[in-house]
Amino acid sequence: MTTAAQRPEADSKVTVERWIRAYRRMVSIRLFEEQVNDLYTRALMPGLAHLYIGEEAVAVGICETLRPDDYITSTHRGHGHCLAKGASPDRMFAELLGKEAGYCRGKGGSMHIADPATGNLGANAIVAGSVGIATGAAFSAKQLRDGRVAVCFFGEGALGQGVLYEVMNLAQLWKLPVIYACENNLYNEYTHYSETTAGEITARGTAFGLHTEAVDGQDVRAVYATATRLVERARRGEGPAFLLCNTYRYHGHHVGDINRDYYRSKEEERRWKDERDPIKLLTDWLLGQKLVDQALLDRILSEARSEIEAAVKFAIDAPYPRPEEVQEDVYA
Amino acid sequence: MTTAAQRPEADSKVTVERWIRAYRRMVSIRLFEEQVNDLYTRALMPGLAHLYIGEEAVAVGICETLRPDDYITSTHRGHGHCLAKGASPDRMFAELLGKEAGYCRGKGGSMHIADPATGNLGANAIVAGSVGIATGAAFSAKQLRDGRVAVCFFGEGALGQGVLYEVMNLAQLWKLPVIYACENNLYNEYTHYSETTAGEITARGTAFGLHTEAVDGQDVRAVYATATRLVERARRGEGPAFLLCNTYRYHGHHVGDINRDYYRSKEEERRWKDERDPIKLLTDWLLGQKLVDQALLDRILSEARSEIEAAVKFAIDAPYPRPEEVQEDVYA
Amino acid sequence: MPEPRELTFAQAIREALAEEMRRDSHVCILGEDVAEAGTPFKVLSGLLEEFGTDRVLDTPISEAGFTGLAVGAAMTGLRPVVDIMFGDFITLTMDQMVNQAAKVHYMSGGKWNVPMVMRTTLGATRRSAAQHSQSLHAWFSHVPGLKVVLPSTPYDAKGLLKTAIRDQNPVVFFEDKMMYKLKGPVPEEEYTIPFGVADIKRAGRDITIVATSSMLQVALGAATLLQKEEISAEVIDPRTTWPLDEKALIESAQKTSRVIVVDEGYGRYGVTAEIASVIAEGAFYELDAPVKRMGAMHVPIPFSPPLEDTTVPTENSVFEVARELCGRS
Amino acid sequence: MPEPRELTFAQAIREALAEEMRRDSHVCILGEDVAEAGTPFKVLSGLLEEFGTDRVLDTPISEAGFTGLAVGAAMTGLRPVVDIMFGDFITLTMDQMVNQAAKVHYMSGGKWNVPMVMRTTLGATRRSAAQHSQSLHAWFSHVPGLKVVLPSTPYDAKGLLKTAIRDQNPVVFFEDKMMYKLKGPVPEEEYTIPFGVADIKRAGRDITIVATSSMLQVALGAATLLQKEEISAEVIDPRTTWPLDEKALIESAQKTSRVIVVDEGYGRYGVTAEIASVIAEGAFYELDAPVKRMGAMHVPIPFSPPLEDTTVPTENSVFEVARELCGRS
Ligand SMILES: Cc1ncc(C[n+]2csc(CCOP(=O)(O)OP(=O)(O)O)c2C)c(N)n1
Ligand SMILES: Cc1ncc(C[n+]2csc(CCOP(=O)(O)OP(=O)(O)O)c2C)c(N)n1
Ligand SMILES: [Mg+2]
Ligand SMILES: [Mg+2]
Repeated sequence: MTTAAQRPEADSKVTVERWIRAYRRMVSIRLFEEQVNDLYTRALMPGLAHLYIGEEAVAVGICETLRPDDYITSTHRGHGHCLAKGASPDRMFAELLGKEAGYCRGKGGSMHIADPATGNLGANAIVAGSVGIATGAAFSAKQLRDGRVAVCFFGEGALGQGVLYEVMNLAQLWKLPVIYACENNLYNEYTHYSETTAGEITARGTAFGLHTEAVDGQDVRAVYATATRLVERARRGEGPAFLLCNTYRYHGHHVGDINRDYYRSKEEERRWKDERDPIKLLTDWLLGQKLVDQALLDRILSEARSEIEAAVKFAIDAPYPRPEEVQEDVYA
Repeated sequence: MTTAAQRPEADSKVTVERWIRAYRRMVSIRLFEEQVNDLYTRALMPGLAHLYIGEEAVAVGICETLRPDDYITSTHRGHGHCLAKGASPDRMFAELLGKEAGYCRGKGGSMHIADPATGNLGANAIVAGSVGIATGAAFSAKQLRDGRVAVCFFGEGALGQGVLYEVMNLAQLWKLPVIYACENNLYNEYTHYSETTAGEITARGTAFGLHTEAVDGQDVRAVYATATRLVERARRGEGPAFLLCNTYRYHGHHVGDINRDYYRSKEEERRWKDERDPIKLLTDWLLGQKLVDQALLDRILSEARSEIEAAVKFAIDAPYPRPEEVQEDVYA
Repeated sequence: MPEPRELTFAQAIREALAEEMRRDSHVCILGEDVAEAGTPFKVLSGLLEEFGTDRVLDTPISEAGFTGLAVGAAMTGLRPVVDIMFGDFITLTMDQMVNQAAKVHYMSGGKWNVPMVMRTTLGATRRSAAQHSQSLHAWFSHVPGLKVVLPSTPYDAKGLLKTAIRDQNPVVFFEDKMMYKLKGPVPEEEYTIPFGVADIKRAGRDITIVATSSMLQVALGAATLLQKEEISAEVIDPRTTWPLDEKALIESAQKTSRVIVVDEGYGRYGVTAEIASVIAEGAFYELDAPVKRMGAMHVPIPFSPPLEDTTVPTENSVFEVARELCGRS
Repeated sequence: MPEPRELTFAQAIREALAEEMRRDSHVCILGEDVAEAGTPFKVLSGLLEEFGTDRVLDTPISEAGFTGLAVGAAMTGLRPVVDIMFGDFITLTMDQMVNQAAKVHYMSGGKWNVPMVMRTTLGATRRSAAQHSQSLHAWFSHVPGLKVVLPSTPYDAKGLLKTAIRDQNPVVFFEDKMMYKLKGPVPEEEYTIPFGVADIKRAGRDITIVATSSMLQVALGAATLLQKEEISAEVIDPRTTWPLDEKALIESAQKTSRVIVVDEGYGRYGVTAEIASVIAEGAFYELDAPVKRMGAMHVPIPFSPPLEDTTVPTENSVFEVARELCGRS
């Protein structure tokens, strides 16, 4: 696996500002998700939501290297991807509450946030449901020669869906600028991935000729460094890549998944939180390298907190769509 | 690639009778297919058919190592598989002509020959359509502990269908006794497989943890030797395997595909026929090793020819199903 | 006499599976998170403990793959019951179900059988948005070789599921995910319910409301409202869309002369169209008014509650249509 | 004046594609053997030569994959036309078409569009057996967000395909594979045909025959036979099942008071059910007889010619049903 340590040259290229920005992004995502959990427990949010807490370094590390007009597709666990690509928390919360001000005017909800302004082709509630869409966006980028790259985020559970292999084959045959970012957080819902996944995950990419790498998904600098190489490669027309990001979700499969003992131990959860937390790892590095002082990080944290709190308030106060809107947007 | 030469021990195990039987089978398949082509050109056969000529060593080499109660699934190019597993030519021809005496009482036709008596779960007109069925048969064999093995024949074009990867993953996770036999005859219809297949074909099997081998599909002894090892392995409960058989179809994609210059050269066809013909290769070896004399082979050939001719006559004279039968067999 | 035993819809499903798995060792369950988790809806809780990992198998997220595997397993001696978590995901299994399972028996001239069951869900209003709220049973009802079951009560669920598991053909069994907690009487004694037999859930004289699955409770509620206006509504549930009990539906229509068909699938080209056509033809000379159809609004199901709630028929909307049909205003 | 130009159905399709590809560089074609081979039906011959491999792309045998790719390409600036060789294979694309293409615009609150076309085939009697003979257009007609086109003549095929390519939504375009060689007048001049507008193919007074796609010629043939018996049949083709021109269908039914709906899809839970229901409701007070529905027999299509030929409506079977409906015997 690639770790930042192994590639100082990557670090040398990146500026302190980048890591401060990454810190801010990861903190915002975490605070956002904590609020989502809170909205659920306070019965203010309809339905369920899948929290990204613990996996922040993957979305942030990858999106940090993308252009605003690059494309991403996301999953049922998509809040982190959307925020990392530039979505604003207030309209995200509004969508989660089914409000008119939401990114999808309330029609999509937590699993369908989409936003052309930030190149977000949409979160998707079908496992592997967006792999075709991401590959198609890369196809457009190649046909239109606009230099864009598409990143397809998906969980390791999506490795069970055959369509993933169909599109990886197409992407490699046609040298499409698409990165398949596999977030292995160890579980498909309530089942450990080892019970559902034969062979080596990285071999799933190489089997179709894709340039394939694995990275520590808790180390935002490592993710960024690796993603940067793969994205630049794709932009140069050298073809798609498969990037395995090893990570972990701290919470349940969704906000309602409270008692998890039957499928994983508290001890396992504790270890990841204590030893592999992406925000903590970046903080320690930033302070250890004396690149920032605690005061700055505290200020960023409190700024983020007030932004998120304001966003929640905005969403709660926002109006629902007019009933007539139910018939709108079926056809363009 | 495995070739018989490399594994004398395999040859030592097999008897001359086996190779004579293999010769007879390959010759019967070829004569059968030549008759199919003839029935088409004489407008005696409804619809189209996909000829197996040139690929005989694959079906024969593999089925030679199977038990009568082992399972196979076949494809649109399935006549060779059905015959190799023990189907009788007369009822096959009857099916191709839509007659009541056919294996499917005329309801299936060329692409749907099925026969429980020989463990034939059915040919299939959907590319990769039978990969789930073959894997399920292996699942039953494991659950029922009856020691059976299932062989799933498919063309390299089926590598484009995601469901193949879904079931290979399941087969490896559950250690199912199934062999995925990929017949690479270089073309998906009218498109060369290199235009539709990224990466190495064998990597498609190893990526899912399957024991994977490649073999010269024109060398029936090599196919038999390799298949035997994989089948015994599966029968012992050691799991599935992926077997790539490199071969070539002499005729068009189907009987109506006459002018092929736009997708492959006459020179290419000639090379395979002259230098890599499976029947010729076995003949030369049998005679070269002085295991049989020409007279024996001639007798087998003429016996086979009269059997096939009688079978065609049987089918032509056989009656069509009664119109009322159209409503039968929809539900069991 | 003692109170009849009550079970929830989910318990009835589980009991049917457990009884059939005890009766026949060839019955096994395949699906995502069906084992330890007992499905996200907890419908299968306890089956793993009783029957073990050989007969209750967690699969990868490969709907096409494990459905196809089940087809082959059914052909070779097993009776697999596959679990497709949300009905929206049947989109991934259409080739296995329609080109394979439904046709194997016919294409083989009657030689091979496919005794498998696919259990899946339907129904909206769970705030799950467009990809987790569809009711797509019309598709399978359109396909010769398949049978389609739509239970509307715990009693029917248990009896019909046992019949499905014993059937020699592929059967698709749709469960309303909002109904799992609904309670109803389910006798201790063994029973099965034949396919193709509609059930009159409430007898009436003035109007027939044909209702399936999730819409049965809605229809019964509407019938109660109608009662207050002296309109006597008959509520009839076909229980299986294929085979379809045309005779019972037509007879009810002939008796009442007014009909509404309510089903949670999309209104257009859906189940209501077939049932309405059968009745309009069969009771042509007795009908006093056109057969009315009510289904899901022709839009992808929206997430926002105030929008989603307008997309499916309700007690009140059925009541209003019925009143009008009976000439009240 | 000069003879109007005649083209085959296949030539009309090819001309529509060529004209739109010249007009808009964003239109491209994706499918199996569409390039050098020009499809097994040779419908696309010549397009590769004119537009090159960047715009006419051979794909692997990955219906779900390249359909999904087309959805994403359509969202990001292209207008892909995907070719699904046989309509039976749409089973593999249902998730991409129904859960993705059909819902993207709605789920995104109107932000993303999916201007793509799926061209595929329908129709039996080609001796291709159960997996290459289905007419499954009812499934897509059931799904909000999709439009479904069923051309029945070369003229309609060209005009409707051009409209499909210019549409901002996913459109599924079904071609009768037995009709490719059918000739008909197609003007040289540019024209398009709007969706949702039925076409009266033959005016009549006594009975309305609603016919789609492959069944139009059958209906016209039956109308000719009926003429001999002094029965004047009106033949009307909705041309698109969604949007559906209910008004025109109902008006024709109100005029003739007798209706047969003929479509090659399976008769049960198919297109005929929706159309018959719309007419039975809309022309309830004018109909003198129940609306009759004729579709494919409810069996997987058999291979054997004498069996296969009994599974689809014919001139004679439509003629007989019409005669009876008109009280002749
Ligand atoms: C096709 C499909 N099958 C099943 C589901 C139900 N489901 C939702 S999330 C999930 C597990 C996904 O696991 P993974 O891909 O690893 O993502 P994670 O939740 O771990 O982020 C499942 C089975 C679905 N949404 N779509
Ligand atoms: C799902 C599906 N897509 C397309 C087709 C049409 N088709 C029939 S055979 C064939 C090519 C198959 O190539 P391969 O698998 O290599 O088998 P071969 O014909 O070479 O034996 C295609 C595309 C089909 N039958 N099924
Ligand atoms: Mg996971
Ligand atoms: Mg091939």
